[in-house]
Amino acid sequence: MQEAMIKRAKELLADGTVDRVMGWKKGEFSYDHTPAVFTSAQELDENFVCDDFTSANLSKYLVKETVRDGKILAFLKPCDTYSFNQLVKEYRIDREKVYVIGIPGGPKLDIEKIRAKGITGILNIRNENYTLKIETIYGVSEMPFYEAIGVKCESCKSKKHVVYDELIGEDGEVLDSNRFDMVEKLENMTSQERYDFWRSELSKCIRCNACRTVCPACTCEKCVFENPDSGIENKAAADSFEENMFHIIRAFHVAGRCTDCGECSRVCPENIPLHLLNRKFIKDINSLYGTYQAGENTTDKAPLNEYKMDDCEASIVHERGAE
Amino acid sequence: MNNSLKDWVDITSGVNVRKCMRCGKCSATCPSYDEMEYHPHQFVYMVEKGDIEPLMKSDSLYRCLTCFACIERCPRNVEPAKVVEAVRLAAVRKQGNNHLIPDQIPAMLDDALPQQAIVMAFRKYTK
Amino acid sequence: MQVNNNNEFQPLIVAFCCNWCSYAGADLSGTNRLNYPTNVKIIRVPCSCRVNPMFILRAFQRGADGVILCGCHPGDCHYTSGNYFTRRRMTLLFSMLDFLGIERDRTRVEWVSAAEGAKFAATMNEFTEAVRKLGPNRRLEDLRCRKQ
Amino acid sequence: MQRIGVFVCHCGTNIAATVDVKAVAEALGHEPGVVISQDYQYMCSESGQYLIKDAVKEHSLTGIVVCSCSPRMHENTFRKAAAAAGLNPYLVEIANIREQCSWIHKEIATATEKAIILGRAAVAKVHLNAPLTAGESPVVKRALVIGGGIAGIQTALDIAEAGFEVDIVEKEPTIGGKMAQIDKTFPTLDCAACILTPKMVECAQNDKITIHSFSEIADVKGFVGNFTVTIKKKARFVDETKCTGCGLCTEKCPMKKVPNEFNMGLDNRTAVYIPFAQAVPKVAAIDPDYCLMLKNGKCGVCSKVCSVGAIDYKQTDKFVEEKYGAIVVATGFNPIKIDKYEEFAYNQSPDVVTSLELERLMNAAGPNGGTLLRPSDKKHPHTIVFVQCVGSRCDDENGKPYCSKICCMYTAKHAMLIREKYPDTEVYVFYIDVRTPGKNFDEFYRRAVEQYGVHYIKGMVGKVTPKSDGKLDVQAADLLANEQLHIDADMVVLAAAIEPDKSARPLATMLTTQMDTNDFFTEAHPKLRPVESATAGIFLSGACQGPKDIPETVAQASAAAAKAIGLLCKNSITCNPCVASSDELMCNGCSSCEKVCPYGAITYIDKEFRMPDKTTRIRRVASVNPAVCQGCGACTVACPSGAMDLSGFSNSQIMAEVDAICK
Amino acid sequence: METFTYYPGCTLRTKAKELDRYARASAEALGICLEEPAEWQCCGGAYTIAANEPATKLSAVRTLNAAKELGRPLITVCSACHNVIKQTNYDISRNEAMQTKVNNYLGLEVPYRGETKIYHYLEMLRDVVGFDKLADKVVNPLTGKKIAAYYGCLLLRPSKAMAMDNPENPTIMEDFISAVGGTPVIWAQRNECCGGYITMEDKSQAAKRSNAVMNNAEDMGAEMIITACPLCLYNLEKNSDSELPVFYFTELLAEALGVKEAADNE
Repeated sequence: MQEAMIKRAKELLADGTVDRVMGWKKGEFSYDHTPAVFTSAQELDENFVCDDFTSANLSKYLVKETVRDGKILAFLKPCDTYSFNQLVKEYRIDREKVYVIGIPGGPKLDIEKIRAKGITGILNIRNENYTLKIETIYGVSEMPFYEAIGVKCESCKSKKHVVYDELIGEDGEVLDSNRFDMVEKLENMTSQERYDFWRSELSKCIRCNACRTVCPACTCEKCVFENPDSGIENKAAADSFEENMFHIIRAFHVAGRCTDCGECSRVCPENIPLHLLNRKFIKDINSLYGTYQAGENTTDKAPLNEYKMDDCEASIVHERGAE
Repeated sequence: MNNSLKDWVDITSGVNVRKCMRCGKCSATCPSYDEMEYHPHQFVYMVEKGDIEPLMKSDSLYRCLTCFACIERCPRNVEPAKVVEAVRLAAVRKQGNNHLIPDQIPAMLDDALPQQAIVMAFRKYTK
Repeated sequence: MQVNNNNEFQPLIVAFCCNWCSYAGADLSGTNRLNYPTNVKIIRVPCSCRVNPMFILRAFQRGADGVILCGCHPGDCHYTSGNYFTRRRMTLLFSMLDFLGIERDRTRVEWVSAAEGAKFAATMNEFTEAVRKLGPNRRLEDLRCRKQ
Repeated sequence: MQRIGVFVCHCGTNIAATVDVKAVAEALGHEPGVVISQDYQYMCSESGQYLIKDAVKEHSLTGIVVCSCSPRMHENTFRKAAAAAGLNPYLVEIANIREQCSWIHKEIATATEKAIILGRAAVAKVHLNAPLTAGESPVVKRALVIGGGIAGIQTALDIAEAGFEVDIVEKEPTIGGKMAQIDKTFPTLDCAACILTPKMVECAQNDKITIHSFSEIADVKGFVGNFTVTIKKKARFVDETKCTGCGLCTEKCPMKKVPNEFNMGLDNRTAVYIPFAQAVPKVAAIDPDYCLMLKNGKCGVCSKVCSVGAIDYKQTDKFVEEKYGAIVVATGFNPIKIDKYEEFAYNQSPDVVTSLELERLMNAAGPNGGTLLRPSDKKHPHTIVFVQCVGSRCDDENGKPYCSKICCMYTAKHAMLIREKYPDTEVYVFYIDVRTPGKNFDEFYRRAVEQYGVHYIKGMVGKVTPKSDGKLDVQAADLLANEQLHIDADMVVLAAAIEPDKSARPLATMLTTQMDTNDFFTEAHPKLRPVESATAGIFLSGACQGPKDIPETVAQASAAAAKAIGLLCKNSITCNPCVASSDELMCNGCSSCEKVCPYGAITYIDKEFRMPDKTTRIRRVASVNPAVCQGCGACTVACPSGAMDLSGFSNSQIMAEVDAICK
Repeated sequence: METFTYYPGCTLRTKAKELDRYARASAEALGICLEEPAEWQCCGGAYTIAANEPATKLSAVRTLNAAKELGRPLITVCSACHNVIKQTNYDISRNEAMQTKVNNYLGLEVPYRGETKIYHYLEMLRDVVGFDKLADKVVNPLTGKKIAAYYGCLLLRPSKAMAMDNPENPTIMEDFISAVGGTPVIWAQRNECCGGYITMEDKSQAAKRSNAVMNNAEDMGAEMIITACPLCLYNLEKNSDSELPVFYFTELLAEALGVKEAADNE
């Protein structure tokens, strides 16, 4: 796969279709690849990587890239194409300036899952027939591939590319995922239990802003939390602000726009399941206003930007299941 | 007014009789009108009022041809034939209230009578 | 939050009212001398759709015990469609607050027309009572803002 | 540094009896920025206002808080007072301590406490008030009327009367609309043509009025006071400027078998035609679907006989662009197609007709020269059955959910006219309800029953069976007699529901106006602004807004004209300054705000920005047209970045109020 | 050659053998393969409207599911069978509660959710064969015959479920008549009930209805009537005073296609 991608990227650079390539570059270790822009065949050969650890969603980076002149090649996994479409729909990405190659999706691995097994000092990780051979400074450990896949891949919603100029590998289908199971579980708790759950999760927040930085829906020119006129300016961690404001407002701001790519939870250093907030909105929107998948296309009106005369009243929240 | 019976008829028929605007098109269109003591629009109105017992006792129940003309032509989607059928079901399901008993059948037959008539009659007139 | 002489809990209720229907409805309950508790403090907005979820969270953070949003009845919006957006936004926001374990009865949307002075007063009486029963808002309050 | 004055009103005892006004003034005097805090018996009185004006000058106030009655009562009074003293009127805030405090509370202590909190919130808000200036936008002194029926004609005449230029765009070759097809009008039974045709002629002769007949709206841009409209002038293959309307071409045209739409297809016209004798403009048009020359290139008779050389087979659609300050929509209605109601045998017998067809059959200018004959055999009908509510008040997709409003009256009219002219003809009317609200309307209907002996039967027709002897067996219910009837009729007349013209929906999209699910235009407010659309500068006239009879239509047409004149009279429009605006530096260009704006006030522009590194970058940003924005604030919440804010009710102002109340 | 699952129903095997025989013979001549399932049950005869009772729907669902398992559309000729089966399918595909109940009763491995497409034989002629193609295959056109198509109540109503033709102004049988060379008579009573259900109980009411229908056809100049329903045929022949002949539409079809005699001798 990686070879095919590099080969194609070189061709497109050579024939002038694109002048840059958005992909992932090798990190210091075999599990810390980062998104990067390549401009030459040489760079591609040296550093381009696509493997079980290239889970980062590249769509957001195209917001900045398409401001520049020229055309860029981007390799997008199925889940990334939804983010891409959503950004095109919001005029954040100039579609004309991107050549999209759809590549097969995950499941991708999460290094934290491996570390959670008590495996430390990791040097290299190989996937041999879905068994991970993990070389560490203490020797070689093993674990099953599927126990190390990232949270976002555990409940993959789609293997289908909703936008592309060409595909490497085959296109898949929209999947019947179990992504709302945890939301439902929480819904079935008592109010106090839910409060305790979220208090214990959100109180871990250190306001590193990684969730916001990585989120493809958070591309604002200036974030409301950094705007003194917004009335909620707040740049650093401060007491209960995170629990009460930051994450709720962030979730509300991306409601109806979040494609459920799961990057927020992937990057959270405290492992807060932030994606559950987004999924709660998605689940409510689906059940109250009809199924809606952000980024599925560039035309559908966002559920919060439209209405029906016979929408349910807000009191439905109060009527729904007594405790 | 018999509320539980009204509820039963409402649920079984699946009809919202309150949608009726009293235009009488069901009765205007009904091919059995002259054979009926209570006419289609009266069925709808009396069920709306909960005045169902007189309907259950009436021979009108067995005069409806279930031809669906009233359903097709009702401008309010009220579906009177479904109301008639629900009341008829309520009536024949009472103990000993079968409108047709097997012993009666032989006398009604002739050589050409299609099977479907007998099957239908049983479906419609018995428990 | 306030505590009066007989130590009964006095919740602080913030009511956002749209200028055209609900604020006028509140005026009408005044004109008709229909009482409701002093706990209710009204903020005037042009339309219920002007109310940003941030305002509601801010009120809770600063110590409000209940927030109610009043607008024109669906179909009667002065701006034709504002309250329809309000309805979706608030449904989702309230559902989220519920999901986070905030008591459902602290939030409410009510449609009150300019003619419904009695409804406005009744709604405020009811809502204040409901919030009083819940006791002080502790779950969304910012500790730094708590009054001594 | 802010210098705020607080003025607490006693309102006689209205406030002072329950609220300790002195304590309120005292407490608010200690709020930050407050330099003077006073109480007075009646702030709204002249002396009260002087108090404020004097204080503004004496203390160089930068903001005013008046603790008094509802702002809905006296906000304007105090704003004017401030303005008179040289302070921007939008630097005034009201704390409502009467309706929302003294009048509803009994205990002085708690009421006073609440009044102080409300005052404090107002002070907190006024700190952030910015001086606002109502913007102005110029008005093009010309109106467009879309639709040339009686609604459009009346509106255009009224606007022209007031001295403004007005254009009528009509999609048919002549103006006149449905009323031109009608014989007599209820409830006076006067001749429709006698009322309408002089108005049509007046339109043609009035030099303020331009008629674009056989034309459609292709595009609308702009906003109140300044619309740019593209009009498509469809090819009529006759030069309008040359044609004299002599009609020779129509006499000589060999293609004589074209269904005549003006007579509802009850007779034929020629391929080159003038819709009817009194058509305005009286100019021929060629029907390209039938013209032998246009279809096969063989014929050319009309061109040969035309002495002025007006025939032009090469004519094509033309587009003209015009500017207007106001637009009036008058697109009218049509009867629905009744294919779904074939139990009435409309397609099985020519003697089953719609009411509009009957109108032509009875019209002196109609196919039978005014003698009522049944279409099948041209014999005099002796029994006529009218069926009401065909397709109206329906709950299914076959019909319309609303009452078409005009059918009860025109059916009574038809019944009465027939009984008057042909006393030997029996007339039956099957009705569900007879709805005759209107001046002299019920009296009219009663006259049909009492004086003319029309048989009104409460019930509906279920089935019409045409028979070989030419009769129609009408099977119906008489609900009051509790019987099913069979009437041997010669004719059946169906009162088909009416619906908005098909051109209305695409037009609404172009105008960014709202429509209901039935495609009727939605008025801005049913009581307060019944002839305006929610989009500024777009007015509604006639049946495009809902079913209407002629008197109502004309009344609404004049009302719409008055509103349009009110707009055109101004050289410029003062805009509500409490409007949204977007901080371009923060705007993402995502279009969320544009999608929730009910007025189409937001557009997107590509703007060049200088970046910190001295490069320039072109970004898509929202731009609010303050002349169109009404200030609801829907966009401010839809905006994810918080770039959109509302003057007078800004995020920080509301947040300051929240904070003050929760302090 | 397209293959359909063919559901004859009880009457076609007893009192209405002609309807069945000519249908099959004509289908063969038209290159349509009708395959009867090994086992089938009575359709139920009349559609029980009760919105919340699954038991009466079971037999029809069994038939529908059998067709689904064979992976073919289902074809019916008898108006009554067609009506019951189509209404049941309409219900089952829209009413989720009913669907669950029925599937629970039947205990199917794969639940039935209304997947089977149902054709009336006439719809097959119109939508699969095509009336123009049918006309091409006619060898004995019924030229000059004025034929009245009788739809009765079951074929078109309720139109939401039947979705066959305009319930008040149908054309499918008229087009069929034109295709086999005849002249269709348009008459208003063609979609009014013949009194079928009441025929066992009250001959006089049935007679009243049948006469109304027959008289209208006669009055409008029909020389014969065609129908798709055995009960209509019985009623119109037996309970009316009219001498107007009534035929199954399949008989005319077989005759026009020149396969009638062969079918009779089978």
